[in-house]
Amino acid sequence: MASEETIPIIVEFTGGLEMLFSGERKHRLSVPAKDSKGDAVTVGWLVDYLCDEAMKDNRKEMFVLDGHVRPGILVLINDADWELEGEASYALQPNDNILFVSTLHGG
Amino acid sequence: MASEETIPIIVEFTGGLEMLFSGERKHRLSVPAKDSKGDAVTVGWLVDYLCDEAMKDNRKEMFVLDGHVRPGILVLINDADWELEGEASYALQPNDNILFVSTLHGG
Amino acid sequence: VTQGNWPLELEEYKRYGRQMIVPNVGIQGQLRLKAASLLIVGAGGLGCPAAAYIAGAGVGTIGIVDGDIVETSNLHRQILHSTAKVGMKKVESAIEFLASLNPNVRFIAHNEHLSPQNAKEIVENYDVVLDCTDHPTSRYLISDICVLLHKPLISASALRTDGQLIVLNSPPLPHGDPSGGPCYRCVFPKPPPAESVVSCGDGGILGPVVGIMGVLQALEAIKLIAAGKLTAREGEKAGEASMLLFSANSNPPFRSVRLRARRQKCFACSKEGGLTLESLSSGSLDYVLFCGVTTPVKIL
Amino acid sequence: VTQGNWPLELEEYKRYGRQMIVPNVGIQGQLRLKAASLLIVGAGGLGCPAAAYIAGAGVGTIGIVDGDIVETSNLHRQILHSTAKVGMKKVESAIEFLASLNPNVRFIAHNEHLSPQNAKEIVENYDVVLDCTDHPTSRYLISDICVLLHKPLISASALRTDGQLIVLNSPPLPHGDPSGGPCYRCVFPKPPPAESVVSCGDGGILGPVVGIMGVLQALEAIKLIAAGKLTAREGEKAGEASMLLFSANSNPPFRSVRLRARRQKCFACSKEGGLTLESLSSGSLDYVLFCGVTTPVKIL
Ligand SMILES: [Zn+2]
Ligand SMILES: [Zn+2]
Repeated sequence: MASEETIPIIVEFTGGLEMLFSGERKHRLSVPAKDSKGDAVTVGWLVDYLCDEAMKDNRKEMFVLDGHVRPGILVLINDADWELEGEASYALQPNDNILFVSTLHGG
Repeated sequence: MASEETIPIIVEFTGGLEMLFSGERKHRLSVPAKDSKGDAVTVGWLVDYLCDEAMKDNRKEMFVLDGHVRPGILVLINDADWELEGEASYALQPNDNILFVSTLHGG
Repeated sequence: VTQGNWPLELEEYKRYGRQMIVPNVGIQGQLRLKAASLLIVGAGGLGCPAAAYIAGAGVGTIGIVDGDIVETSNLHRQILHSTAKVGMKKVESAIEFLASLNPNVRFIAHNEHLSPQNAKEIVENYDVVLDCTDHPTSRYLISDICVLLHKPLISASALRTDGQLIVLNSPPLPHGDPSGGPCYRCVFPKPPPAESVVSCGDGGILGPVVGIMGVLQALEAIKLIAAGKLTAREGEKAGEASMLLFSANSNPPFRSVRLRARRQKCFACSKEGGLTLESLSSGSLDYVLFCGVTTPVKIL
Repeated sequence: VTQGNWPLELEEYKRYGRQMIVPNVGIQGQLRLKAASLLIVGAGGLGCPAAAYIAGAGVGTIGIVDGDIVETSNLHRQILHSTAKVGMKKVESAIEFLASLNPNVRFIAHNEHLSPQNAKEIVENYDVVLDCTDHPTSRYLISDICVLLHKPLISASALRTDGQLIVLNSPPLPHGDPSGGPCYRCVFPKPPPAESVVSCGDGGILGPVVGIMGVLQALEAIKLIAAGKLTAREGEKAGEASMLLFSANSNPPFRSVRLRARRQKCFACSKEGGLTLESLSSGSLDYVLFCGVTTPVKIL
């Protein structure tokens, strides 16, 4: 029963990352409340899920490199740097907004 | 009992209107849930309250003119023009954000 | 010399290449920019940066309306006018700069203030209008003539450390059509009392604050033109209208708010409103008295 | 000729009057602007509008670093360079424009790219730095030298229809002091892989998008200087660091996000980091290899 509970969240991409996700900046997702081990689902889980399930582009390494979000991508949980919120271990809450920003360098 | 219930709201002023309210742009207020007649408190009630109680400046006519918010001031309820929300008759809800914007004309 | 079957000249591919490779522009967007004509009312703190980026982007025809001359007190924010141009007409000064930036553009000088008498004659030649003026009187006049002539209007303003931006009358459908975008009178049906109106001359202004608002006007104009939205498409309805608020000392500094749609009894854009080209140009609408101004109106 | 006991000359009161009457500027803010020196690294799409408004506001000394020459493909967004200046050094072209806008300012030309070898010598003469460059290599180098020399840094970037702005190392406290503002390496400890780095030349850019970001840099610089925040006050702690994100096609277009404070093990600004003036200028930190770039680095 509990494993079928889902959490509604919003995932956004900007700075060019949206091009890896069908060109869409804003995605409304329903994610399971618990992972396969019965633990609360985290942002780390979400990153894997996005890479494996949501990303249609082949260039996975533009999003995840060596098992981590690639350098140059900022992850924001409800508009705060995820390092302020426990990074990958942050447990997703209903209606959380997770924003992935690719750093720009042009000028 | 019920008359002592309060609602927390945020009132903001911009475009120069903050100068009428002690120079503060953002005010966190607790307003009574019901007015003296026992009706739900509205934005119209709030405008009178701000004019009578919160405004230290003498120039009341810069905020309220002929019983209405003066022309050139836009009232926004949770970032939407109050005309979309029922104008002065809108009943305040907990954590509402009411923004008063004075139209600028400079260029 | 055009390059055989190429729709642009070689110099234009070089000049506009960096914006043509942006998704949503492309060759079609660039050709639309080249074919478009745009009117900037006011060559001051908003008009200067707006004009620079619009000319840079290659809008084909740019008209500028202003009756003022360059003053030293303008220079901190009106960055197209150099110190040597103090005393020169603002329109001439601006066009001198702009033509040296992009000689491909056709510039039209209107060395006078916009008035009920000349508004139709000036505005009817353009596809889209930027309100870069400094007073509610001109803001109501510009909105009215844009409604009457079916022109989208990009309006910005600034004072001290604050700025505001709205795209009005977009799509520019005829009066009475609720699918058109709201006009200035839909949002502000009554003019503010004269004593509440503060100009940049009196209230002060930080240069970059009005600069940001002017560049944002240029961006909205380029987006509108490149997307082919100068006229309404078959069956098109206005999206949600919004106003962008900027406060340099607030955190966050920018805020977008939702505006209402066309007002059913709007004086300008509804069926029952009563605004006509005749009433406007005959002077029967006294824009100066209407806003309660007694001193001469100055478009800064 | 100074006017008796007046701290500014008559021409300066005229020129800056509109910004001096803005609350938070005043005569004290104007004198601080006049006394300040500011370095702009990169005279391109960000540097052009930033420089125009900073010169307009009367910052006393402005240095500009760039080794490039003006090209036709720059002109749609690098609005200080006119068509006749194609082929000229960007720094010379920019200063020619800026000096004609405001002859009161002292301009210093650095006709070369910033490098580990010249960074200390150039940057140490200024109070505050604007990163208006086009590549992560220069962004890490500029941040490092600003940390080492205790200079606040205002960093912006843009690509296609997006822009980003951060104020870094503010207050500019010595390395190891957690009350100082975070540096670029605190926010981005590891450089992005080379294949993820796209320049405006390759990815394209809308002129007003990079223009808005450059004007925002000017605004942050003017606010910082006028408020007397070039150096830390006794006991001052960094406020919450934030990044402003801009997306021309999003609604709302602007978004502010909260960044972390100084990173306890930051290579540049922590006690244990290991960055020194010697390691930087000796070339032992290979900024080019570090970012995985094999082709020559170009500051656009
Ligand atoms: Zn209307
Ligand atoms: Zn650091």
